[in-house]
Amino acid sequence: MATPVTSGLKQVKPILSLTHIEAHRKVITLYKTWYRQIPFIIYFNFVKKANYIIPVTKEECQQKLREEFYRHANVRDLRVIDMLLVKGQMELQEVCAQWKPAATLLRYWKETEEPKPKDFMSKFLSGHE
Amino acid sequence: MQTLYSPNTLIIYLTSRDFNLIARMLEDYILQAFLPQINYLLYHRDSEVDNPSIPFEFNEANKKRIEALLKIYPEGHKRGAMIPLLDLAQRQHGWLPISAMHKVAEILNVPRMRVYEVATFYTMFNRRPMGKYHVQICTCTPCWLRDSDSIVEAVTKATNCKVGEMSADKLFTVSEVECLGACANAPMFQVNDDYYNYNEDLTPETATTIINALKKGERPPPGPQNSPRFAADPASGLTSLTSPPPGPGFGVRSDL
Amino acid sequence: MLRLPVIKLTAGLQNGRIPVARLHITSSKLQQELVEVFIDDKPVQVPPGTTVLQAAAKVGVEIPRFCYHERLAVAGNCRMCLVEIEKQIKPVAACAMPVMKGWRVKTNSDLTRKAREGVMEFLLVNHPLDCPICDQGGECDLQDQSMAFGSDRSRFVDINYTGKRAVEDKDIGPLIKTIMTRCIHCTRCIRFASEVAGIDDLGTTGRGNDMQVGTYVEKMFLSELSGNIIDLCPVGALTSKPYAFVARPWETRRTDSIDVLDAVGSNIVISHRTNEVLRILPREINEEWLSDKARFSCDGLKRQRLITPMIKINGKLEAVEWEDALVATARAIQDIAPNKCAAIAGKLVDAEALVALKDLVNRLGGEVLATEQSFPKEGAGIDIRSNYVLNNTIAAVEEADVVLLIGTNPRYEAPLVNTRLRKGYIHGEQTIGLIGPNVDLTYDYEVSIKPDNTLHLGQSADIVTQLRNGTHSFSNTLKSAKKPLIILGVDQLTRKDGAKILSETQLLAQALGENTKAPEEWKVLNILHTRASQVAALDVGYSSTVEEVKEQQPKVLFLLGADDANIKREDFPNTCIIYIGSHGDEGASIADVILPGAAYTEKVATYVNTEGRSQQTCAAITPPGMARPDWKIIRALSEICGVRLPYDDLAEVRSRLEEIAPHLVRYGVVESANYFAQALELSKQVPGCLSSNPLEVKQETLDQFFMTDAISRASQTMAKCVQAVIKQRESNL
Amino acid sequence: MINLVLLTRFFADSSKNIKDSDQVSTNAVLPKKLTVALVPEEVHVAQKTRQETLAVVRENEEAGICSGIPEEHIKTRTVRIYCPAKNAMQSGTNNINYWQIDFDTRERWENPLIGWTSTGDPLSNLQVGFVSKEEAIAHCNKMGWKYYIQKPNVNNPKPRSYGINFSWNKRTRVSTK
Repeated sequence: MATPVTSGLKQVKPILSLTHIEAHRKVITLYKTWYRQIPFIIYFNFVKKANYIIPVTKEECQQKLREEFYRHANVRDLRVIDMLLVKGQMELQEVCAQWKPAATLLRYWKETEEPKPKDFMSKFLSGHE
Repeated sequence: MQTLYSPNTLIIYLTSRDFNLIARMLEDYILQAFLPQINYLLYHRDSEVDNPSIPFEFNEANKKRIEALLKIYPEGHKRGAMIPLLDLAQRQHGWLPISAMHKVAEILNVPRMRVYEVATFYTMFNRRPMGKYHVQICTCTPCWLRDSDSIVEAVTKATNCKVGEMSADKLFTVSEVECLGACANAPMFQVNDDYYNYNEDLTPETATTIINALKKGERPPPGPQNSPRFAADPASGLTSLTSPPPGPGFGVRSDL
Repeated sequence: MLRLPVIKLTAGLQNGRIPVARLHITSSKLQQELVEVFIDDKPVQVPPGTTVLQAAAKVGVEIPRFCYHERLAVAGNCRMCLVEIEKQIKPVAACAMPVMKGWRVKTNSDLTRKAREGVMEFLLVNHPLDCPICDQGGECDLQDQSMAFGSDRSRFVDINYTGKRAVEDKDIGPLIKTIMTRCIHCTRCIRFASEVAGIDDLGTTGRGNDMQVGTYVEKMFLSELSGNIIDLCPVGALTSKPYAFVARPWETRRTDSIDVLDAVGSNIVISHRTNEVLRILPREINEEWLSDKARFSCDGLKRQRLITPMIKINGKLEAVEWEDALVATARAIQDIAPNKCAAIAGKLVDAEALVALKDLVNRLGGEVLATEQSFPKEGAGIDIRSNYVLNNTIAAVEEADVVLLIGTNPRYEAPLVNTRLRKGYIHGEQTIGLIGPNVDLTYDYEVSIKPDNTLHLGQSADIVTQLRNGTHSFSNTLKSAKKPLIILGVDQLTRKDGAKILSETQLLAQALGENTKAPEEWKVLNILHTRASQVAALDVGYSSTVEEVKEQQPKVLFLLGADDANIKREDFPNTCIIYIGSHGDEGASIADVILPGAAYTEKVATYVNTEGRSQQTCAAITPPGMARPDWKIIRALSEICGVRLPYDDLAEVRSRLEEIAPHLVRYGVVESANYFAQALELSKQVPGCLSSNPLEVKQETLDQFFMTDAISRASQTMAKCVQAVIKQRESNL
Repeated sequence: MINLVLLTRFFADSSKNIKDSDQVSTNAVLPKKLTVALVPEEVHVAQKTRQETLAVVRENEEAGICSGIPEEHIKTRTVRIYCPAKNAMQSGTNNINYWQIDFDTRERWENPLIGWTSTGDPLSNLQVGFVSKEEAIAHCNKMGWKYYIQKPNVNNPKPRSYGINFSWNKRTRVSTK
């Protein structure tokens, strides 16, 4: 059942970045873009009339943004970083274009499903698995 | 009934009378098509006369025959004697009841199913009660062309027994069969499965006569009934081989 | 099911499956004798005598067939496998024709296609177009092949007078539904019945267009392997009665698993849908066969199930929540004196639960761990593994030339072992002797051992001694054997003189083993088990007997699925009986606390079969109601009792299994037993003598085969089978 | 191609466009119409060069985290790598000679609305086919799944002969078709 860990290197086709430095730069850029975009996401806007009216403050958003980026802080694989970048980009686009409903966006702060039990006894009593 | 030919299709205009006719024809046809299936079921159903609890035993004479028959077949291949044994059983009993098949299976030490297979495969094994005389009327093409239908009608009338059935007095079983190999003497029928060429060149009248003779327990002479010819000679006298055959050396050079 | 393969590999498949590539061992000597033929211009080297069809399979070319089956004799009657061979005028039947040197076979030429199309047209003329109401639909060879070779319209116009061929359906028992009009006369069922099942009840009656497959008389096809003809039938003529109109193959999920209703551990595929087991099919490892009990008792998984925990309140079992049940159990266990706790394990228990329960009982200070079957303790007893497994492996049974069966009826105790014996008997000219009751094994066994003079002689245990001394008429046959095999029924070990029987058998096996020139791996001594849990239980140390538990009078008794232990409530007047298991059967009826467990289709669990091969089941569905996998119940209970077992998930339980017996988690591998010599030495010290009681077997006739455990006892199908057998026995056919 | 479009977006994003957008529009992060044609020539060339260049990464990838599968299911599930068994009901073998992966069974139930099967398991229907075992293993490693390999059953049928039906003095002759 063990997953063997190999330490070899291989050459692959890049997705976005060729080196870690480059990837790092892109991550920072993406972070900054998100950071600057936050006010436009959560504040009402007179030009476009419709925007997310959600009960979170700017600070909370910034906090969440940090969390989401730091969640993958230990990712080292170049192409995985790139994929996450692409996903972050897509997410940003969805939020900015308001393709994403407000309720879905709010799931960043609160998951709708109940947390699953972790220890053996509560798993046993709650049901299967 | 009017028949018109169009370039591609045959168009038939039918009157109501034709409908009746065709319906009757079809009825006959369906009956004929299914008769063998109705009477020669390919599965066994217990009946009063045929069920596995009725014992069957070969008589002494046949037991000796069986012994002799089994000797013919090498060890490990005794099942080759199955057809002769079934035949013996049929001759002894008049037909082949299920207990006889079981007996044969027992003698040959084969599964019963293997005997059923053989007994159902061959149409000359009769797995239902048969009359004393089994009248097998050939209705194959040559006989049919020579009006075997009238023979069927005559025989069924004389025996008072439908095709595929046994008469009430248990004397006759009438059946239609495929070619019996006497086409030169068509139409013909065969009485009982000893193949002695009975009753060829039949007419409905002679057929009735034969049946009536059989009823009386007589055995009418086999062979052509209507014409003076011998066996399958041409009906209008010999056209060849009319003179005695020449002896040895005929037509051979004298110096040889 | 006709679908495009996910990944269609060309020839030379890499995954080790390769059906026919391993067919022939090509040693260098043989290599020279190989014949080269070309299948669709692909060269292939095969030994002489190989059929065209097998040679084609070797290069991955599949030739369509109906009557050919690789486990049955070649019949060559469906003609679907006709192929063109260059420079031959007519197409030849690939299944029956041996290859000749340099043949160029064309499996996709115009002639071949035309031949197949012709055959297909004839088949379809007499085949009803009832696929929408046919149970075979979706997994039908005829349906699939008609997609490839069938015409898009029929030339059958005979509908007006003879109509389509129609055949009466047969009643061949409660398991197989027949729609004989669909039959295409491939005779696979007939060949299976006569070659493998050994019951010559099926055959063809009639001739020509009227030919039909059936039993001729009104007789049921009652065999312990009858269900296999459903699999064999390439069309929908023979389908499963319990599964009739239940599901389509594309709706079901398939999970590979292991059968636990006997000790063979047959590999099965569970078809299931919406948390319900619909049917069970064999996988190819058991020669594609499966016993009827394994196949059809799956409806017992839905009946008589324990779905909530229960506690006896005022003498009556009441359904309660898990918390309450566990607390109540813990209260009973509380402050238990050392060695006042015992356990009895049942037939269908997995190794995980066995180990968990052993750990729990040990932590509670108990030592007595019993299985329902008792084993002798004298001599080596069950301390040495070679004394209780089928050492020589099941697949090798057919290689033996002389087999001695002692007190066993493999036909019902292990039907798939019996098919191997029958195979050896038919194809290998195996000689088989039986000490025990005169049962029908589907093949002839040695008459000299059968009760020729008195019944007593044929069943007496001291024939084993006679055979060793050479005083018995059969001993010469045994001694001259090149590969002798002794199979000892496990029931005989439970007798009072079980140890003596075992030691006598060991001595005989030893004598034969020395005599013969069989290879080193050949093991003469084999024990045939009947219970799926038994070998694992002995491996992990369940060595006590039910009698010992009765003597001990524990304060707390765990019944781990023990429904056949033959115990009564009166035996344990002051004991709290805790039943952990899946079915409400004997064990649950006497319990004070019932904790509902999972059946074998509902858990990932380890079982060790009679040859000592550990295999795992895969969960197809989840346990019903509040039932839980057994080891989890024990683990939860241990936590409430304050003796927490140190494993939380399956991987951790399995590492505990590995600690106790490493072979338990080496799945698919036979852990061969050793120390034969030591076992023999110890067995020589066994005191006592053989009893004069005749050797008995528990399952003598077919009706005793169907209902042997909690699952099959709950199955309605199995009950119908028993009725059918009794009815058949009354008939004189 | 997708990469290319993403790239162009990314380049556009990371350039000064963002600053402009701050002033004029809330939605200016992504220019509404952005096509390859708008990208300057040198960027285009750079992209091409990039695609031809190979990046160096570690052999064991960790693609699992960007697969979108909930983390719980990546960590707690076990994959079975196996060869699908031949359907016993049929004789064809053309669609079984590959390796497959699937996941352990989680609860499924019948949906009362229409009778279909429901499940809370996102991996319930995931079955992936592979040409070889090694590929399947590599995939599991890449996705970060625990796995075990179920050994395929080796099918080892004997050569068959039609003539044996008629062999002399064999027990096959006692009872057979």
